[in-house]
Amino acid sequence: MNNVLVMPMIIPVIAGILLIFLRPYIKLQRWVSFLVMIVNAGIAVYLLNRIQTEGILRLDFGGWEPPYGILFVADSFSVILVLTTSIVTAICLLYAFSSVGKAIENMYFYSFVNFLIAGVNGSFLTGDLFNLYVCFEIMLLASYVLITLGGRKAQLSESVKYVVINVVSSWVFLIAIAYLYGTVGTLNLAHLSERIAESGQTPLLTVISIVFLTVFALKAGLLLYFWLPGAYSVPATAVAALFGALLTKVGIYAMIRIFTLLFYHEPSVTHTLIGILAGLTLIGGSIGAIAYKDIRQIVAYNVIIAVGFILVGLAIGTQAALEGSIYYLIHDMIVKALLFLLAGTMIVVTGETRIDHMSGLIRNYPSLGWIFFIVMLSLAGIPPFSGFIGKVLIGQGAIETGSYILLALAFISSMFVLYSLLRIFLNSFWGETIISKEDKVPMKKGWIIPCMLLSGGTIVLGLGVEAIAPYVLDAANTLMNPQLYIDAVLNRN
Amino acid sequence: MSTLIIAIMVPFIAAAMIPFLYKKIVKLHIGWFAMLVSTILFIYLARFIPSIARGETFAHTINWMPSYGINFAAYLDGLSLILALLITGVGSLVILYSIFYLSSKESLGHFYTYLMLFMGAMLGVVMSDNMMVMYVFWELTSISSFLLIAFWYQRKRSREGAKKSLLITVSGGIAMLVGFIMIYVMTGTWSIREVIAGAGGFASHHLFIPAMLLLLLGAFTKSAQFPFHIWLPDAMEAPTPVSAYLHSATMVKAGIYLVARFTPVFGGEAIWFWLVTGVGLVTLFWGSFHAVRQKDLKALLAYSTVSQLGMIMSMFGMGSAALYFGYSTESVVYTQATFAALFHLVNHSTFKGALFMVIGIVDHEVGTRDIRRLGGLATLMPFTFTIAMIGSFSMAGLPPFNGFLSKEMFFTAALTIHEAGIFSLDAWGTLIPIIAWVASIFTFVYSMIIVFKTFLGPYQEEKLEHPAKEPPVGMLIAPGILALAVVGIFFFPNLLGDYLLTPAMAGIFPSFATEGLGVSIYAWHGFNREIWMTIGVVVAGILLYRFRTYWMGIYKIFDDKWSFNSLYSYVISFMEESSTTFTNSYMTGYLRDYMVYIYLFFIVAIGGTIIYTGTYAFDISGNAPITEFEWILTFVMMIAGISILFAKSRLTAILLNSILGYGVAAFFVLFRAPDLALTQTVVETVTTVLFLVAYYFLPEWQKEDVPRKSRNVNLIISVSVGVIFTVIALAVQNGKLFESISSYFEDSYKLAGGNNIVNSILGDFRALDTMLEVVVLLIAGIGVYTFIRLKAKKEDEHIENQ
Amino acid sequence: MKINNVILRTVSKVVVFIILTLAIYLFLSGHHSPGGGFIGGLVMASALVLLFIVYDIETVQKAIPVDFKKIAAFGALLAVGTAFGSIFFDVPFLTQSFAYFDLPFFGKTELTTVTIFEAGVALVVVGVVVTIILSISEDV
Amino acid sequence: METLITILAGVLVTVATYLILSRSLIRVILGTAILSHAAHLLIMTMGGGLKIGSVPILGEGNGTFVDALPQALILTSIVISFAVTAVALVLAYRTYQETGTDKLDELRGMKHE
Amino acid sequence: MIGAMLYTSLALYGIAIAISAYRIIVGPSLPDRVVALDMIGVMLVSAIAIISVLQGTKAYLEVILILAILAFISTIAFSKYIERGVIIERKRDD
Amino acid sequence: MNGNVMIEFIAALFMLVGSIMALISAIGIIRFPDVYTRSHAGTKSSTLAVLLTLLGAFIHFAVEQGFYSVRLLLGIVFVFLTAPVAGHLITRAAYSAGVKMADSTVEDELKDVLDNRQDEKGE
Repeated sequence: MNNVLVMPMIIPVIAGILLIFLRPYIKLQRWVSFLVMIVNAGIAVYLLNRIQTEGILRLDFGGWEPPYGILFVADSFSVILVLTTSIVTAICLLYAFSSVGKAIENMYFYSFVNFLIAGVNGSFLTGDLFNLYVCFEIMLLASYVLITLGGRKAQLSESVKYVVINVVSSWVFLIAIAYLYGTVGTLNLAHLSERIAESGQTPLLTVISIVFLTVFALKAGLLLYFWLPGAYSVPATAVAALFGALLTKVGIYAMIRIFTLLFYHEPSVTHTLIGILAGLTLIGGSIGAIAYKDIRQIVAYNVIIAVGFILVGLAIGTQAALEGSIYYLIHDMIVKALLFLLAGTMIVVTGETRIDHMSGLIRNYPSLGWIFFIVMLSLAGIPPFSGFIGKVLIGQGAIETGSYILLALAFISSMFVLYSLLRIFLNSFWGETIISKEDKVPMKKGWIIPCMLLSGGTIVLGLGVEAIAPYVLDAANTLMNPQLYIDAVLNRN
Repeated sequence: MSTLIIAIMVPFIAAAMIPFLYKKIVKLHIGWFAMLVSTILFIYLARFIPSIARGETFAHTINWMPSYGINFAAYLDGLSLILALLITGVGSLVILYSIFYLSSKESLGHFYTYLMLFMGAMLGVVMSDNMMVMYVFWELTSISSFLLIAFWYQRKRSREGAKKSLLITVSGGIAMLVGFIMIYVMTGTWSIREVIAGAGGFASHHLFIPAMLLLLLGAFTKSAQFPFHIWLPDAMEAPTPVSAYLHSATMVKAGIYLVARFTPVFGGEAIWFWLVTGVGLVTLFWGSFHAVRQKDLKALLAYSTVSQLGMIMSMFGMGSAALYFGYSTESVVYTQATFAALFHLVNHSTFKGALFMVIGIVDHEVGTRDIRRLGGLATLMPFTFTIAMIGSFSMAGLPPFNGFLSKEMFFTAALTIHEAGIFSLDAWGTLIPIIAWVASIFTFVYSMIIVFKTFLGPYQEEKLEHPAKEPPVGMLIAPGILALAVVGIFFFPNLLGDYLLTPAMAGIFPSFATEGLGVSIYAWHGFNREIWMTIGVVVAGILLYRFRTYWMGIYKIFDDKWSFNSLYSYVISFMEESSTTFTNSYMTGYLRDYMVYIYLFFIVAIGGTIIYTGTYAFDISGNAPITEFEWILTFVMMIAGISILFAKSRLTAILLNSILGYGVAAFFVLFRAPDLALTQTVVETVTTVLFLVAYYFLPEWQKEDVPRKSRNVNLIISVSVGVIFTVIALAVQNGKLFESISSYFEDSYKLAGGNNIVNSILGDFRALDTMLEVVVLLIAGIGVYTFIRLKAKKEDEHIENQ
Repeated sequence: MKINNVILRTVSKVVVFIILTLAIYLFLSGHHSPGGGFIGGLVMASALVLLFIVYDIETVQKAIPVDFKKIAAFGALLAVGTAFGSIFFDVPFLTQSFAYFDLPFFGKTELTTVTIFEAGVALVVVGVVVTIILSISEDV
Repeated sequence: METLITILAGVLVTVATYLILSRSLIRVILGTAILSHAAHLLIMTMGGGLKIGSVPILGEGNGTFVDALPQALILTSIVISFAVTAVALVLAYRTYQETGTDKLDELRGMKHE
Repeated sequence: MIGAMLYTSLALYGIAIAISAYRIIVGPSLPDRVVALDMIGVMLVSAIAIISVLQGTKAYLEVILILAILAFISTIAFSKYIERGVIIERKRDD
Repeated sequence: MNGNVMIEFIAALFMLVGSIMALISAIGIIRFPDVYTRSHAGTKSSTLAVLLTLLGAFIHFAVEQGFYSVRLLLGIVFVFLTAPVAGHLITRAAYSAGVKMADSTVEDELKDVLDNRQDEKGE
């Protein structure tokens, strides 16, 4: 029985509910949540290895055969993401322990984080389109709450935009599902794929695919990223790190899944459009990243650049490019979380948000500075950190298919990433030290250890590519051959 | 030889150990440890000389990412060995020098860590066979150079210089990476050896030229070729040992190494020839020309380095022409340029290293490097003066110093090549010796400036920070050794040539028989054209030097405003400013604007696809009939909906919304959905109550006083969205392709024990949705509670109020 | 201003009773005719809302002294727990089972785990709706 | 009938979009509520033919039932949109309480140079 | 015959609903609108009763009852809103 | 015409009459001058309309399917019980919110009572 498949989603749900009862016991709440993430990571590792031997796993809820019931499908791609999610969340939680504060922790903070993760993991694992919508909603509602938690003015005014835009995008998602159901009469992803393939993706289906594209573009921040810089600037650091690491990635995941499994018959329309959007996103993100001196803005625009970069891989759509996208996805989840944590820590220790108001931090906080340096290089795709291999593979795909504009944009954008972060490093960490020993806010262990763990992650991931290569290879292979997925789900082997 | 990889790793290990050692060992200067490492490596590498000279090569591989063919492959041949020896040899000397140069108050731990990091990276670059691994080390050199330039990071100029060098070299590195990937796509291997082995097999590939250009971009930025040279003078903010080591002897040679390494692949192509030779020559001229005007000795040396690098580069370019002809006895003549290039590569490291150290000594002892304040130091610092003279005269190309030999060979190459008759050389080839000659004159001039302005002339003690005196002996050892090498090579050039340069030639021209490649170097080869050129250089140089006050005005034409430097600063500041303006112009923070963009995207993307694919056919023949009641209900809902827009009070709006809700419920009844009708009515009521409860606290609904223009925009957008929504829906109703799966659920009683199909779906077939929807509700409930209960304290607000 | 509410209160007592009965009926009949946990919960919640409107928060809470957040959480736990239970029987997650029993008085009766699941749903709905409305109303 | 309902839904979408584009927060939230009505009507028309077949309760009517799956989807969606509307409403309320305005152009958030 | 009668009365209810909707839109006062909404609710109850007769199903009887209840609740809520501004009080002030 | 059809016809008649009543009260809603008079039309006559219709439906189900619906009866009772209360509350709310009466109104009895009470409080 594959019941273990549901665990990454159901354990956080149960934990989230139980924590509501455990409201007064904050210490307990912390460790329960942390434990949940660790257990999830363990389950993900177990699943990942099972997939390599047994092929794609599935769990039919209630025993209802697909396409009638809902099911969870675990292929390498989704489980890799689940694994990364769990690890990143666990580390962000560690940071949260010593940063969010009792007042917020007391307001069911850990429950919401658990629910958020349940939504994220559910979205990765589900094999049913409507269920994907529901999982998205869980994630979004939890994020609505988390972003507002604290109730500061800026939080409220930014989250209003975040909520409204997401409500509209969820609505578009809903009507897209309705259109698709109306056309092909099913909701199961594999079954949908089969039926779409059978019809040869009629023009109408192409139109519907663009509706889906709109939805996921909104969620992933592909060109339609207007909500993102504001929304990611306001919440507590740990929450911002989670958002930066996870939320857009779910949109990206969904987009990759939908456009490799369902709508892959008309790449001249859909994938071209994705390519154009990705290119524009890279441009917009790059320009935004160097536009501001507010560290939170710089960091947020970096998220946008990464979205564009990953989806360049999808637009190109070769095996190499998809592998590259997957590597970069993993890399970006880890490093973006770290980047947000660092930015948040810098703001807390200096009480400033603008880089030109900070100076010489490396004297006061050397480890923070060097970790930032590593992140900077890692994000710019400089080896041997983790961004490197993804970049190479996407570049390889782009060259193979002759997508030179995307190639140029993708690689030039990493210069902008480097420059934007270099500005922070030069302005804030180097230069005259202005904080004296006495005024210095002491660096808490709870802040620096999570950062160290994550920076260790990027180094290990960069050097140990070979360790995850077979999984990524399998993931990309499944994405390239939708039939594998269909066969596994619909019992046709 | 697995020790090769260990050799590359040793500096890294040392780099990791230094911070600890620095903390533990207080007494001993940490530099000695670094020097030990570097010397051991030098000796280790030197042991390879005999076998390499016999034509052997060494390789060793450790798997890194075998799935992608990216492995840690070390490869040592003649070419690598020259550079590796330079790296470790000059490295040892520089470290020795730095031990006396840097005061122990500096953060030496950092310094030597970076230095070791650099040494390892540089060894990695020259000894990697795998292009990706080479790229890894390549970027590492940029990074360690960045760290070293900004060693005094409190200084703004250091930071700016570091930033400039990092941006330029990393951009080049990324270009090179793309070039590498292109080569991989063409050949299917990351191994440089395999690429060289297959050279020629893919010359007609459409990626061949782009790959070459990108590769050259990487090489040119790293080797500070025109117009990317601008970072090098600014890099002189680094401590002088660093300048001596990275920015003249080793790192900047990485680009040259790259060109040499890939000559077998791309050499023989006209573009390659012209780019490498042309850029090299322009750099040679531009660098020497600008070196003359410098007032700061270090800047002078920086420009001189730029110029010398250009010279080496151009020689590699000329040499590559030999590959056009393939191997024959005639074509071997052209390979001499390459030989000269390798020779000068070594020579340059010796004399330039010595010069940098000397300048460092001057700076260290008298506290300034400004030639306007210096003068007459020769008597006070005789040893220093001697070394400086040896270096300068070698640079100027005078005997009996090694620079003379390579300069002569340079002239020979320049003269030979323009007679080759290929690549339209007959049209432009004459320029090559002319530029070479003119640039040599300037080289002569600035070499003289170093010697005469610094060490001769009047001694102005009042302008110096400290009175001049000889430095500690330790500081003189390293430059002294280099000066000895300068002289030694002049007298025994063939020792170097036979053991190092000739094997390196084999690496560059693998298709040529090794025997023909070696060149015997002679100091004297009669009164040929080259020697007359040299004499011309000396004469013209002396004249120019004597009368420089008359022609220095020429530099006014090259105003600072129009330099590449100001272009760089302009681009940077323009980018920052315009990006702020641009981003602010659309990221207004106003929800309506964002929604307008989103809807516009919706309209353009989806509407465009609809028109493009022509999906707007529909017919209404299959529709169910409509009764009067339904007409009326629809009509009422439409009117109610539209009236919301004109509602004068919020209560009216809520009421109208309720009509919509109840109307939808009525439709659910008409469409035979009792469960939905039930739920919809209750939910609608609860929502209404919620609206009432919340709206009590909200301000009264005010008339929208937005400008007519934006109102029209809103109207157009909303109508378009509505139309697109409807058009797709109608198309879908018309274009049903498959039967729905839902007939399966009609067995719900048998399957799930429920008569109510909808409820069975919710409670059983799709129970997960229901379960999760419950979670959604729970989140909403608890969330609302926290929204209301958790209010920010006033002191929490401070961060965003700034 | 004091407002005489006798008429409203008198009627509400009857009405709330009717509503609650209906709610329970809807909840139980959901499997075979329209209704179910969700709607049952909503109707029950609306009965409570009616009480809150007619009376006031303090009065009602004195009569029903529960924390509605916990009710909601408990409901969710019940729903998820039912689903989770299937894991222990080594059947796919969320497997519902049903059986028929002959009980005295009721005749042939169907017992199904769906009912527990639906009860959880109903509790969540009640808890959440009341929590939301109370949260806003209390915050003046 | 399907066409009529679709057009009705289209009108609702237009109205809702117009509201969402307006300046005041409470209109925007009302707009999102109306959007969900439109979506539900749309899903309804996406099943098999409307009004063909009987109520999807076994034992009612004679054999043919209307498409039950869209109904289940709508039910889920109703609940979710209720939850979202509640959250949005309370958010609007809190925003007004904290900032003293419901004008979105006054809620631009942080200013950057 | 019977069918015609039922359709007619359904149409009449429709007209009545339309008229009430008109009243909601034009107002003029708030209570007017609430009265009209209450009436729409009640009319819908009747209309649904007729529809269920027409469709020959008992499935809507719950709907009828619920609609009646809710129309009542919302009317009370509205009237309290009009009268006091707030519909749920923390503590009654009498 | 046998008994059943007859009764069904009567049921339909009930419903038709109910709908006519509804139309009449709708006309009242639109024609009456102020909220107080409109609420008469809105609550009282429409209650009658509903009662008639529900009764018709009840009879219909009773005759055609032999199904005596408790829920319908309950509905009838419920509407009978609540509609007047609702009307009462709204008019009262309207009055206390100060909605103007129509010009043709002859007397406002409540005004005096309330004024008196105000006076008592004031003392």
